[in-house]
Amino acid sequence: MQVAGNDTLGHHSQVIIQYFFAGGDMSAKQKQDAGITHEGIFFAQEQLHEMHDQMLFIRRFEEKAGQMYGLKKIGGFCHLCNGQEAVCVGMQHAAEATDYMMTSYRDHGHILARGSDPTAVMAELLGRAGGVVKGKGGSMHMFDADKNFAGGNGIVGEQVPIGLGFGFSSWYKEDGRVTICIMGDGGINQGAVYESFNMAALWKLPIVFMVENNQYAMGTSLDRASAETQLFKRGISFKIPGMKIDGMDVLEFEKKMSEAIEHARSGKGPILVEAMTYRYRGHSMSDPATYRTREEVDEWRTGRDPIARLQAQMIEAGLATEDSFKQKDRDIKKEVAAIAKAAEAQPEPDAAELWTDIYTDPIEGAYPYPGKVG
Amino acid sequence: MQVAGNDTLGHHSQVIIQYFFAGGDMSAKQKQDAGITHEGIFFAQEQLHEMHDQMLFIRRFEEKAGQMYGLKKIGGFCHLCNGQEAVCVGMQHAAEATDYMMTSYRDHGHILARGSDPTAVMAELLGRAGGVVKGKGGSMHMFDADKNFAGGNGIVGEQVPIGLGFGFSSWYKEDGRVTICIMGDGGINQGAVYESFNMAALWKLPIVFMVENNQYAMGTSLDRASAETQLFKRGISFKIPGMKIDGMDVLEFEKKMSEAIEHARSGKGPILVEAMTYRYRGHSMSDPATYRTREEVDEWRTGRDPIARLQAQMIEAGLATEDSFKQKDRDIKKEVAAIAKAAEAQPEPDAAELWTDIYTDPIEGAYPYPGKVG
Amino acid sequence: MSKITYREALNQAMAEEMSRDKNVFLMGEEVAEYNGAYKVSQGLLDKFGPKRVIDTPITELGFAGLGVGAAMTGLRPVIEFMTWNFAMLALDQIVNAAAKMKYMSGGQYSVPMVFRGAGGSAARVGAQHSQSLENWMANVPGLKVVMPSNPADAKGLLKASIRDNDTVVFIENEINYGDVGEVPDEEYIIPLGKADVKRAGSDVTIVAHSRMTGFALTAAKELAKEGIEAEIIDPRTIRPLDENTIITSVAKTNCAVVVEEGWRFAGIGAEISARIMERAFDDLDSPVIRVTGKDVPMPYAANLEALALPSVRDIVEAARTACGRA
Amino acid sequence: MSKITYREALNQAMAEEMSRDKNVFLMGEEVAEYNGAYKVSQGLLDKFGPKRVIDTPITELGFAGLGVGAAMTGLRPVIEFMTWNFAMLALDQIVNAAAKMKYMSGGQYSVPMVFRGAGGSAARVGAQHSQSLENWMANVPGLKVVMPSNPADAKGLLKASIRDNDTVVFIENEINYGDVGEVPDEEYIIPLGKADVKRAGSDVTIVAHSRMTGFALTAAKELAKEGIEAEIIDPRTIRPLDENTIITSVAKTNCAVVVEEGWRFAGIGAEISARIMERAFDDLDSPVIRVTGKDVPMPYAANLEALALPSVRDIVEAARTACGRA
Ligand SMILES: Cc1ncc(C[n+]2csc(CCOP(=O)(O)OP(=O)(O)O)c2C)c(N)n1
Ligand SMILES: Cc1ncc(C[n+]2csc(CCOP(=O)(O)OP(=O)(O)O)c2C)c(N)n1
Ligand SMILES: [Mg+2]
Ligand SMILES: [Mg+2]
Repeated sequence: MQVAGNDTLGHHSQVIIQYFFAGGDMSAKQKQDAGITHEGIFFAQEQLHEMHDQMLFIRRFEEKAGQMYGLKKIGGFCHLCNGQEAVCVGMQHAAEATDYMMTSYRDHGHILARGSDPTAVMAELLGRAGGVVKGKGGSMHMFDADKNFAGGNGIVGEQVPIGLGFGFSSWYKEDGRVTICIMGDGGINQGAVYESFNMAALWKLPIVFMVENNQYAMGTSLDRASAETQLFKRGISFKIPGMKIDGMDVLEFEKKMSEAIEHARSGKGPILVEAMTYRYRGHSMSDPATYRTREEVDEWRTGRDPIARLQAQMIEAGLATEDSFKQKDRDIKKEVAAIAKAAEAQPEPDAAELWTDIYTDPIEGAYPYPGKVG
Repeated sequence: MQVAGNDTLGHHSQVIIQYFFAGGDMSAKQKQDAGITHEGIFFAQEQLHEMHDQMLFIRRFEEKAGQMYGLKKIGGFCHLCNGQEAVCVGMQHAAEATDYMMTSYRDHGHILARGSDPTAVMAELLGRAGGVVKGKGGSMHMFDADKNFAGGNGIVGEQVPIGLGFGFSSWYKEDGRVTICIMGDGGINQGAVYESFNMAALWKLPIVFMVENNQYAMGTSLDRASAETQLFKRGISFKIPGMKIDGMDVLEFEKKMSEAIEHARSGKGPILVEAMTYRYRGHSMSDPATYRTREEVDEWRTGRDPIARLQAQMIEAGLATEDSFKQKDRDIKKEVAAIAKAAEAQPEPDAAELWTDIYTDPIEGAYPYPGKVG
Repeated sequence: MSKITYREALNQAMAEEMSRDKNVFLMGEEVAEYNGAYKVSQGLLDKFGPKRVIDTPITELGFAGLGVGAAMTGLRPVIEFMTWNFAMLALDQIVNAAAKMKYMSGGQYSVPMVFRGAGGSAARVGAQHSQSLENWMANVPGLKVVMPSNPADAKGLLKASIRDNDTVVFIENEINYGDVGEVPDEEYIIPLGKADVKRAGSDVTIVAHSRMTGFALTAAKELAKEGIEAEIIDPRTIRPLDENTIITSVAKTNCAVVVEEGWRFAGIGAEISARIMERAFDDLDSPVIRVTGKDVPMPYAANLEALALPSVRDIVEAARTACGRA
Repeated sequence: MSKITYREALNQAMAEEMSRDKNVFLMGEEVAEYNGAYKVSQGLLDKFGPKRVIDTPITELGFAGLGVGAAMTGLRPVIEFMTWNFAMLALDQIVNAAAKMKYMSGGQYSVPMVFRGAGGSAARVGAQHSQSLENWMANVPGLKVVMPSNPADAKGLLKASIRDNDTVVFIENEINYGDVGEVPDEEYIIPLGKADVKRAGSDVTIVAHSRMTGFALTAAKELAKEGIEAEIIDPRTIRPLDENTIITSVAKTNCAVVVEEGWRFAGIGAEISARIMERAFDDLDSPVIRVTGKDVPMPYAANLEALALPSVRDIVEAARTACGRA
C-alpha cells in the first residue's frame, strides 16, 4: 500500500496521499463469479445487489420519513441523507461488524446500513415504544449497541472525542477493532476534533476519522466556513494522513474505505478520510435550501447519483436489467410502506419510561424527584 | 519577503517557510551609528543597550519574585520566565506600542517588556493596592490596558480566542494594529486554538500567533503531548504559514518577529511563530522540575543564555565591557530591590474593593448580595 | 402600538441598536446569509452588510471568545448561539473570561457584550437540545441574565442589554418566537433588573419566567374560575433578581409558587424559594412550592416529553396547594 | 485504623480499585510521570504501567470525551481534571454526553466512569482557579456528585464511585489534600447517597460539605462554648442528596444553616434551603440561613480573599441567628 505512514508524511510535509492503490489478490473462485471489477477489486454479484438494495432502501426510507414528517408524525428535527447513500453503504461493506461507528444527528442511513431493524428505526422517528432507543432519542439519537453503532449525537463534533475513546478502548483491550468516527464538513471545524486528532496520532489509535463533505453545513458552504477546504488535509498539522474519496461511487468508496480501515487496523494509527458527497434535501425538513442553485443540485442528483450509477454499471455487466431494478424499487417501496405502518401501529412508550434509563444504579430513597408521572 | 502567502502555501502543501529574510533597507543615518548588524539588520547601540537592560531587568525581577515567594510574600502560583527574556524583549521591539498583546499566566516578563510600571507589577505579586490590577489578579492575571496588554490568562489556551477578537476588532475598525497572541507548547493543543486559527485565516485577520516553545508543559515534554512537534506547522491544516525562530537570540528574534508582524499588518492574514526557548526554573515555584536532566538545563542555561549572548556580541562590537555590564547588573539589582521594598510598603487593597469592578453598571438595590464586608 | 412577533421584536431591537451604534455587530452561525436559523436576524445582512453581520464556522468556544476580545477593545458584540444548548461548549469564555475579566483586570477591561439565543426546550428535540442554563449563568457574578417572556419585553430588554456596559446572557425561547404581542411604536428601553407584575392578584404569588410566564397566566385564568386570584410575577432579569417585587407580593398573598422549565436541583426556583424564606418567613402561610421540569433528560416521544415539562395543570395544582385550597 | 492524608486516601482508593479491576484506568494531565500535579496519583504509574496511567495533552474536552467513549465500551475510566476549574472546557462531554447517554440510547449504553479532581478555591489562586461547580453538576440528572470532607470518606467514596455503574463527578479539595485522618485498615466502601452526621447536636442543624465541613466543626466548638449544640451534617454525596438525614435533624433542632464555598445564587444552599422548607416547614422556628462564598470573582490579595470566603465566624454568627441567640 502506498499510503505514507505518519512518520514520513509529517516530517517531510509531503502532499497527503490522495488516492492509493491496494491491488488486492483476487481468488480463483471470485474470478469465476459474475460481478464487476473496479480498479482491481472484484465485487461479486451478490454483494453488488446487496449494496444496491441497501442504497435504494435507504433512499426510499428517507423519503418515507420526509412524508411522515410532513404529516407531523415525526417531530423536532429530521435530517435526511438522500444522496449520501453510497457513503453509508460503502462504509459498512468495508468495515467489520465488530468495528465501532458513531456519527452526528444525520444518522438514519448509517444505522440502516449497519443492519439495525428498520422498523425500530422508523418507530424511533415516530416516538414509539419499539423504537431503536425506545422512543427516547428520536431522529438525532439512534443507537444500536449490538451492532456497535454508538449514535446519533446532536451536538456538532461531540462524537469525535467519544470516537477517540472507542479507539482508545481497542488499543487498551487490543481487540483488533477499528473505530469509524464520522463528522460533517461543518463539524470538522470544532476544536474538539483537533484535540482528538492530536491524541489519536500521538498514541496511534486505530481510528478512521471520516468527514462527510456534503459541502454545506446548514446554509453555510464549505468555503465560507473553512480556511482549508481540502478537508483531507485537516490532519496534516497532527501528522494524520488523509484520503479523499468519491462518495457518490459505492464501489470506489468501498475500496478506498477498506484501505483506510486496513491502515488503522494494521497499527499505523489514525487516518482522515474525506468523502465527497452531497445531500439532495435541505439540512433538515424545515430548510428550503435556497442557498444552493437548482443547477448545482441537479448536477449531483442527476449527474452523480450513486444509485443510478451502480444500476448502470450492473446493467452493463449484465447483472440486472432496468426492469428488474424497477421491480426491486416497487418491492422496496412496499416494504418501506409496511414498515411505516407497523411502526405507526406501535404504542407510545409507557409513561413509566420517563423515569428509567437515567441511572444504572439508582439510589433507593435518594433519587431526587421520582415518580409522580403525569 | 519570501514568506509564502496563505493561498499558495495551502494549495501546494509546501514546506512551511522556516526562515525568511527581509533584508530591510538601512538608512544612511543608521549606518553611521555604532551598533551591530545582524543578518542584514542594523541594531543601534541605544537599542542594544535597551534590549540588554530590559532582559537583565526581567531576569533580576523574576529572581526577586522567586525570593519573595520563598518568603511567602507572594501566594498561589507564580510562574517565572527566566531564560525566556529574549522572546519577551525581542517581541516588544518588533511590535508597535499600539499593537495588542495577550498571553497566559506566565506574564511577568511580557508585561515588564511592554513597559508597565515594575513597581505596580511587583505590588501585584504581593497583593497590594497599587498592583497593576489593584491586587485583584496576582501573578497570573496582569493587565495593562494603557499599554494594550490584555492579560494574564489562567485557563490554558483561553487567550487565543480572545486574541482572535482583538484581531477581529482591528479588521473591523481598520486601525492598522496587529495582535500578538501568545501561547505555550502545551497550550497549543487546546481545541480553541484551531477554532481560532480557522477563523483568523478565513477572514485574514492581522494576528501573529506565537507559541513559546519552552519544550515542557509542566512536567510533560513536547513529544509526549504533541503528535507534530514542529509547532510552526500546526497552522498548515488551516493555511496559516509558520516560522520557527531562535528565541534565545534577541536580535534574531526581533528581526524575524518584525517580519511576522509585517506579514500580519500588510493584510496577508495570520502567521504562526514558533519561538524556541527554555524556562530555567520549574513550571511554577512549587515544581522541582525533576523531569529534566541537569545537563539539558545547563546546555540551555550556560550554552544559549540570551543575556550572555547579547553581552558577548556587544563586547565584541566594542559597545560595552564586562565591567560595564557588571556595573549595570549591580544597578539593576539595586533598582529591583528598591522596587520590591516600595511595593511591599504599599497597603493591601481596601476591603471595599472586594465589591468593585464586578459590574460597570451595577443595578441599584438589585445587586445580589452587596456589602457586608467582613 | 403595533402587533409583532417576539422574533420581530428581537430583530427590531438589534436593527435599532446597530443603526444607533456602529460598534454593535452580530455574529454567529447562520445569522447572515441564512437570515438566522430561526430568522431572528432576518434582513440584517442586507441592512448592515457583511462586516457587521457575520456568519461563523461551527466553533462556539472560538467565536464566543472572539466576542470577548472584541468587547475588550470597545466594540459591542452580539454573539448569537443558535441555541444555548451549544453554549455548553463556550462556557469557559463566558464564565472564566467575560464574567471575571473586569475584576481580574482591576477594572481596566470591561466586556460589554450580549450572548443571545434560544434556551430551554423546543418541541421534540430530545435530550441534547433542551437544556436550561439560566441557573448556571445566574450563579456567576459578573454576568447579567435576561429572559423575556413576550415581544414587548423582548425588544426593550434586548436594547437595554446591548447598551449595557457588562456582559449580558440573553436567553430567548424558541417556542415563543412566533408569539404575537403589542409593542410600542416609539423607541423604548426596559431597564434590566426590574420584574414585571403580569397580573395582579391577592391569593397566591406565582413567579415564572420565559415561556413559563405564559403558562402561569393561563393557570391564573383557571384559578380565577375557582376564585383564586393569582399574582403573576415575571422577573425578566434573572440576575440581578428584583427580589423586592417578589417579597412585596408574598407579603400580600402569604404563599408562593415558583415555576421553571429547567431541572429542579439548584435551579432558579430553589434560589427564589430560599430568598422568600429569608426575607418573608413570617409572611408565609405555607412552604413555597417549586414547579419544575422533571428530573430527567428530555425524552423525544411526544407523551414522555409532555410529562417531562411543567404543565399548566402542575401550576394550578401547586397554586391550590400553596393557598390551602387543594 | 491508620492515620493517612486525604491525598493518600484517594491514592489508595485508586490503587485498590485498579488492582481489583483491570478495566479501571487513570488518565489526565500530569497523572503519570509527574505523579500528579497534587501528587494524588503518586506511584500509580510505577505500579500499573503506562497503559493504565496515562498523561494527556492539555485538552480537557478531548480527554473527557475519550473517557465517555471508553466507558461506553465497558472500561472504567477515572479522568482527572488537574482542577475542576478546567472542567469548564469539558462540560459538554460531561453533561450532554456522559449524563444523557444512557437515556438517549434507551438504556443501551451506560457511562461508568469517574471525573475527579480538586474543586473550589485553593489558596490565592485568583478568579479563574477558584470555581465551585457542584451546584451546576448536581443540577443534572444522570450524574452523581460526590464531595468528601475527610480522608476516610475520601477513600470509601472514591472506591464506591469507581465501582458505580454511572458517571460520578467526584470533587476533591486541594486545601484538604494534606489533612490527616484515621482510615480503616480493612477494605471498605462508603455507599453513595448517604449523608453523615459528623457531630450530634440539638440546637441547630448545620449542613456543610467538602472543606466547609471542617469549618462547621470548628464553628460547632465555638458554639458549644456558648451552650449552643450544633448538629453537623456532611451530605458527602451532593446528588442524590440524602435529604432524610437533614430533615430528621431539622425536626429536632427546628432551625438550620447551610454552608458552601461557592456562590450563593442557585447554589447548593439554595437547594437545601428550599427542600427544608418543603419538607419541614412546620418544624422551622426561623428561616434557613445560607452562608456562602461572597458574590464576587475570587480576588488574589490575601485580605480580600479572606473576605470572599465563608469563615468560621460567619457560620457561628449564622447559627446564633438561626437559633435565636444572636
Ligand atoms: C455545537 C453545535 N452547534 C450548532 C449546532 C446546530 N447545527 C446542527 S447541524 C449544523 C450543521 C452541521 O453541518 P455539517 O457538519 O456539515 O453536517 P451535515 O448536516 O452537512 O451532515 C448545525 C450548525 C449543533 N447541533 N451543535
Ligand atoms: C485549561 C487548563 N488546563 C490545565 C491547566 C493547568 N496548567 C497550568 S500551566 C499548564 C502547562 C502549560 O504549559 P505550556 O502551555 O507549555 O506553557 P508554559 O507553562 O510552558 O509557559 C497546565 C497544565 C490550566 N491552567 N488550564
Ligand atoms: Mg455538511
Ligand atoms: Mg511550555
